[in-house]
Amino acid sequence: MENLNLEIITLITGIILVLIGIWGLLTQKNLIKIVIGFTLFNTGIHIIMVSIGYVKNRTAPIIDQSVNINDVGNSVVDPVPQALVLTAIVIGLGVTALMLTYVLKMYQKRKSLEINNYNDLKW
Amino acid sequence: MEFKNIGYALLTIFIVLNYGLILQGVVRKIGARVGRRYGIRWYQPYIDIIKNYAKRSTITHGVMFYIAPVFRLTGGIGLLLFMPVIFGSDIFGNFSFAGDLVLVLYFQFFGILGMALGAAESGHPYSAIGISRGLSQVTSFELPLTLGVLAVAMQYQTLNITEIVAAQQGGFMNWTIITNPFAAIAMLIAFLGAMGRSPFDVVLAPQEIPIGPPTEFQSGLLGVLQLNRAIFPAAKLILFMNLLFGGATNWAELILKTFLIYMWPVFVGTVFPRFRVDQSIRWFLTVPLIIGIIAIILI
Amino acid sequence: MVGPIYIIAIALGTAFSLGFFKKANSNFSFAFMLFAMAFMTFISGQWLYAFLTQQQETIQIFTAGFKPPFSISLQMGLHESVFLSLINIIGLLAAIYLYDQLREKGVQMMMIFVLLFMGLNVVIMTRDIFNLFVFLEIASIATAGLIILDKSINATSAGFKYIIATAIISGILLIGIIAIYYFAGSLFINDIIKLNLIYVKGGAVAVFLVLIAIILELKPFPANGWALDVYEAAHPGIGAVISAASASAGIFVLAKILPIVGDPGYYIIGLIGIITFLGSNLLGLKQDKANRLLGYSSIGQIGLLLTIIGLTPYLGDKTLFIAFGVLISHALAKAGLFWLAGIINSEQIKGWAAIRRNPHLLVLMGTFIFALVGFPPFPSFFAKWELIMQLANNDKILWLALILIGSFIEGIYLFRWFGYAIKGENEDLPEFKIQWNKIIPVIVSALGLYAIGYYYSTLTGLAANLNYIPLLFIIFLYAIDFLPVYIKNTISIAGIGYYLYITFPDLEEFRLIFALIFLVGGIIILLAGYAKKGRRSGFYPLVMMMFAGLIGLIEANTTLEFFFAWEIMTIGSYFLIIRGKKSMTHALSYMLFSVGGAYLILAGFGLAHIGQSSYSLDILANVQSYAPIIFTLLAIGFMTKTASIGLHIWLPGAHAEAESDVSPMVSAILLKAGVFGLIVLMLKMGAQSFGSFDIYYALAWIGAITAVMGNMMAAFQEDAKRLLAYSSIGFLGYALFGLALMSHLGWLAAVSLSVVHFMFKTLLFLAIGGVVMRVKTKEMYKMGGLIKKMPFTFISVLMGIIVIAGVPPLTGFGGKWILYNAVLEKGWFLPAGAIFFAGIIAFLYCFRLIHAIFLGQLKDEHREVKEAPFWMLLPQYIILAVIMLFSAIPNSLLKPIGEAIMPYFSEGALEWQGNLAISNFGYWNGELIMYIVGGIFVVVFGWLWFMNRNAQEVKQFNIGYSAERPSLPETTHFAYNFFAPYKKALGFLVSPIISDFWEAVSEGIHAIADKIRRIYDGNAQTYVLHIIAFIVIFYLIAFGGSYGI
Amino acid sequence: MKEDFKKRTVISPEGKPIEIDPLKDYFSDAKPKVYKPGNPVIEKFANWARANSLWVLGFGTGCGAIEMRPLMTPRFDAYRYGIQWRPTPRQASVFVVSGYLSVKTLKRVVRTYEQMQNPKFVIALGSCTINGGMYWDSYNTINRLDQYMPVDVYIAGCMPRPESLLAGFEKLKTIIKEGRGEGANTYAEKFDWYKANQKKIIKDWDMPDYNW
Repeated sequence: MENLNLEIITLITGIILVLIGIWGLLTQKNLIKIVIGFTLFNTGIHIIMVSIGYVKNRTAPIIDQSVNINDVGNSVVDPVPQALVLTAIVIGLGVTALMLTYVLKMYQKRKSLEINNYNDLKW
Repeated sequence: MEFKNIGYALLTIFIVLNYGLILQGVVRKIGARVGRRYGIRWYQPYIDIIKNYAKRSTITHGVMFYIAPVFRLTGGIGLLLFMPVIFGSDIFGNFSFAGDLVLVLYFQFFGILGMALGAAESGHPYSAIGISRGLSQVTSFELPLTLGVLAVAMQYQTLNITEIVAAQQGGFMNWTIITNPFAAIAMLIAFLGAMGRSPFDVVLAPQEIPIGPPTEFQSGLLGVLQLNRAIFPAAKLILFMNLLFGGATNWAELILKTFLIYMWPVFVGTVFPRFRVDQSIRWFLTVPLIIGIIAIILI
Repeated sequence: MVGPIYIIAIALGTAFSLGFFKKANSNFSFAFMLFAMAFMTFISGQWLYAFLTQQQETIQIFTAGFKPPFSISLQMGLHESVFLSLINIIGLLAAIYLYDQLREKGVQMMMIFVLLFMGLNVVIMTRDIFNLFVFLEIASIATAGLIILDKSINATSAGFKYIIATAIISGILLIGIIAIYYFAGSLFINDIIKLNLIYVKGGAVAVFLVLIAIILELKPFPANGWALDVYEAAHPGIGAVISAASASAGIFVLAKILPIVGDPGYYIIGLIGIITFLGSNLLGLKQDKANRLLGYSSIGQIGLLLTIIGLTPYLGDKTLFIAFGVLISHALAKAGLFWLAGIINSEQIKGWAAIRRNPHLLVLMGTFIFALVGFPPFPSFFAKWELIMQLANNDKILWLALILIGSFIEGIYLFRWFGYAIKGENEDLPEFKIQWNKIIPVIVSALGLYAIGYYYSTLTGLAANLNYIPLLFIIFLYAIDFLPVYIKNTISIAGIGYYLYITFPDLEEFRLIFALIFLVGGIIILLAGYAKKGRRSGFYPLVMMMFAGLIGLIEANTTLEFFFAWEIMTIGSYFLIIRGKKSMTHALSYMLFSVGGAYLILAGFGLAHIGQSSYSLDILANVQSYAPIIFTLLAIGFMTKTASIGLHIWLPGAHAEAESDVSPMVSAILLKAGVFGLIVLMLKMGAQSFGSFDIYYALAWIGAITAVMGNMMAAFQEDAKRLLAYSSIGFLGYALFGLALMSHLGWLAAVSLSVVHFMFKTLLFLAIGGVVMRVKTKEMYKMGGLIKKMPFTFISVLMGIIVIAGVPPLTGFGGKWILYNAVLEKGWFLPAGAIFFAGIIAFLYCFRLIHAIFLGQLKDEHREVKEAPFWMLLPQYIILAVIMLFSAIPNSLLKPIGEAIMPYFSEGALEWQGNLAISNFGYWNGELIMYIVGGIFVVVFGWLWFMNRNAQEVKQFNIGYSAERPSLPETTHFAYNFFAPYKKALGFLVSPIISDFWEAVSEGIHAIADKIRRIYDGNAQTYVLHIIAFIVIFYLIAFGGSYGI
Repeated sequence: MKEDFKKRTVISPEGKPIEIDPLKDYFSDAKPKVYKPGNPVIEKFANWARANSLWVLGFGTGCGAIEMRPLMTPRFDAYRYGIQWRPTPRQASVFVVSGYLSVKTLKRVVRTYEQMQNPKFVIALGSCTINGGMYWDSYNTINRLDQYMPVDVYIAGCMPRPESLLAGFEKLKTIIKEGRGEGANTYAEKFDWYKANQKKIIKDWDMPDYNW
């Protein structure tokens, strides 16, 4: 278990979350649960992003007292993924909100959350 | 071409017309004798023609009806005149310098088509039925005939009838019927159809569709058709004689040969009953066609 | 110049400030938004102009004052500016189009709309891969936002599927991007490219994920069910934006990241592209809903673009030309069609028949359809041409074939749809309103297609000498379409006459002969147009388009010009054919055979071009490889127009249902285009064989069988015009046979028969057209006895059939005689026997035609029928005069033709002594025969007249009828199933095996399409599964094969 | 009158109604003409030809028709006398009415006779055509054929044997050669009388007066 450092744990957690999310997306018939599946998938991706940017034994890329101002490059983790993940979270939030709006609209029209009730368009 | 050609042509027509009428009478006489009858007088066809011209009233159904016999007779005379009748004779070479074998083959249809048009204008359904049968039958024997003609033309490397006859001179071993038997057989079978005798005479079925296409023709119009019935078969006989039997160098040879050739359809016609049109089409497109193809392949 | 950054600034600013406007001020806010869109368009257009004309250099824009990779950088180059302009123009037009919706939904929708375009703009300009992701997301969120504004449940559920699918795809993209960053340490695309990541362990997977995600955004088959649902359910205005603008941006993104992937990517992209192109078009076949159909077509076109990108290594520097051509045609045409769909407002494609209420809309729709299928003068035509040429040059035969097959399938459903629009039943279809704001975008995109098409033709260099004068004339005729028919007819005749006058001195040999057939023939047939009354809306531009094509064929010196003209001719004739009654299906099959044939020709030209730099038609004379295949392809292509057996099923219906003066045009003139093509082909390529098998011998047999079958089918027709149509098939069989003989006499026969066929077919179609016009039926047995009512027409039909039958003394015999001699020379007796057999069968239908119509019993209803109008008779009698001239003086026809053939086949020519023609085998004096026959005829007639001048004229029921008499003309007229015995004996020969064959092929393809499209079961989860499966499969393909790391 | 011969209105292809009167529109209503014999010398020659080329149209109205057939057989062989059978009135010159004539048949006989071309001859065969024979008091037959058309030769007998027929034909030949076979002209001259007689018998007269 020595090799099991934080980097790997987060990465695996992220991948597991992604897989759970996809599983949810593919198997759940309830619209809300599908949306939840998506958010899990999204969160998993965010965790993967963070884990990729992580460098062992470094601190968060926030320049304060704990960081030597002359050695920023070697003492903090890569700031870019951190920045990216923030953006990604925001976008994910937007997408999730839009999905829920859709679910709401669909429910208003047909009073059902069952996805199989929305197969009118096909072929 | 000079004016004397016209005179020669008239002479040819006169001889062939008389020959055709007598041939008709004689053949009917023979037919009667085969049936153990005394039969008509040999000159009966002359009387019939005179009688028809002597009819006093005529009716016509329209312009095409009126000129149809003209087409028919023009077709017959033209066919005759476009062929060299007597080989080596300037006088009876007629207008054969205007065209070759192909012209003769296609000119046959001039009269057929004209006649069909006129007969159809009468509005008589029996005419139309007769034409339908006639045209159907013509198409079917034309195929073996064409193959035979192609084989013969290829054999002699020419379409010029005079040259074809010339190549057959010098004894009957040079005749096409000997030198190119398959082509000759195909053509002779087609000839049966062309002569329109039994078993291929359903076109004129006398009782069922009263004599077919010419059913409405009478009096002088019928007279013109009868003239053609004398000339046209004679012309066809001369054509086949020229192509297959070495032509004729004088009138006696011509009469002998054509008479004997005529015995072929007469014999077949006396022996065999009538085919329906679809039967004759199928028949022409099987046996004679195969013989024609063999003729072509053997060339 | 305004910096490109302002596009973003303006879009953002507009979107924010729109929030301040109140709903009541919707007009003002719309104007504000429109102004913003217009300004964005202006900026991009200005850059495009600069790049095109002022050698502007590509510029980089750095944000936040840092150089990349420390900041986001944008790039503005020629390609960016093209895409930006295209997208922004579509955006502007879409905004105008969506005026009502935008006002109704208020500022929110306007904001989303502007944001969508901002997203697309940035996606194109950005050089930062994460930024790319962000703006792709913005664009897809905005799209989903636009979709949800439509209240219908279908739109909502489709939008839900859309957002689920794009969310998954963007998740994949995100993983890919972060992985790339992990390996590359930079998000700046230029930096990433330098690293060649696919050769880094694990980097390849990262790149693959990005690539596949971008491809998935482009909706590849079959992981695209979600997109189809959106196309179907969303408002057409939004569908247009997705199909045209978003897809264009997607393609650009793909092109942008392609350098990261490097060479192995081409293979994957090409593979996905061709699968998408074929699959999507195949499924489109079974589609009967207009919007969804457009969806399939959009995806198909994107597939084609992917294929083109995938084929970049082979297309070289032509890639951009090809890709832009296809893309621009696709974007403008597809947007236009979506917009039209919004106007027509009909779910089913059958409902599009309503569009006919406004013919101008029909013209617009036609423009888009033809642009999509790749007809000239649209950019897609030149692009497709270049694509095929390059593929052939690189020996990519399979790709070439697949692309042509896909295009052909696309043609099937597009033209079927167009057919419904032109000819479907539109009795009880709802009316539709045309609002100015909805029609303007459509018109602008149509005009754009023409303008860019013209611009494109100048780019090819070769096309610079394409002849646009006839096309301008067509536009002129379209502009004066409101004038009455006689003015337009006069102008058209004058136009053709003038053109003949100016081109006449340059023409020689076959070009001259065929130019005379096409142009003089055109003038003669157009004379019949004076018989029509009213405006005859839309007729003249179409006629002139066909003639423009025919002229183009004559004048063509290069393969491109030839093909261009061929396609123009096809368009014109297609419209002429579809103008007829009940001609929807026939026009469709005509078009499909034409398009199929054209593709074969295109492939043939492409293969012929291998290893040669020139595009001149002379390349056919010295092809480097595949010669017999090229010959076969081109011959089959041309034979679709001459309707040889197997390819003939389009002809009878098309010719029979056409208008009375169109039938002669399409039959007597148009078919000769095929003959001309064959002549050009045979002259250039000469003898060809597969091993020891002589192709020409096969052609001779095809010709012979065509002749027999065509004539026999003609004999069994009840419909007069159908009979003539089949007779054309048969006659072109003779021509094909004659050409295949490859000798002086064979060609003399073929060309003279072509000329004669032109004459008598014009004669007969006009005459029968006149009869049909008077008696209002085409069934021959319903006519009869018309000789007394229409004697002049009768005479021309009589002469016509004597010529067909080849009976001396008329000119038809000449052809027969020459053919006999040619056959004897060549020695192909068996097919020759079939040819002559066919000639005799011609008697059957000839007689039937004249008997059933003019002879026999006149019907009750026709007792007061009048002679055909003067203007119908005039052209007939002009032709009759020429026929009599050619019959009496045969060498007036045969000598010039013989001289044209002389340079190519000098052996075995006829020797002329006056009018006596002498061949190696026989001789024939047409003039003399005429005199002799005439003389005998006159003498015999005189004799008859002398004997029977006082004949009693009787009426039609005065017939000897077994002591009874007829009671009704219809039961007395023997005309129905006239050759019953013949049918009984030989009818089995004409059982419709060939139509059954084509029908089975068509049914089979449709059944396959129907089975496959069941994978789109409408469930969002299935679609997600498709996406995941797609990724997995292509992962395996990419890494399992030789490109694995 | 048969429905088909009544006046009717049809619609032309242009949509105009047309009045059709079949009897006027479809049948010629010209009267028969008298054709006077021409130059006596030519006429004599022509009569010889007419006499020796008798084309017979047999109308088998009654049992007498059975006696016509043996004439074609080897035993009697009428062909040798220039007698031939012709199935259409257009081309025939001798009309043989063989047997009793019901009213219905008379109509057909008249029509057939009128369709033959001048000169034409009629042979009436059997007692029934002379006086009605065994049907003399039938409500539905006529008694004397020459009331309705000129008859050249009657051949008596019930039925006459083929030999009598041949004798009748010989008689007809003599008549023709003597120039007395002008029945067609008689018919034209006394057309009104014949028509009146015919119409007296044939109540349902639904054809033009002369059937060309």
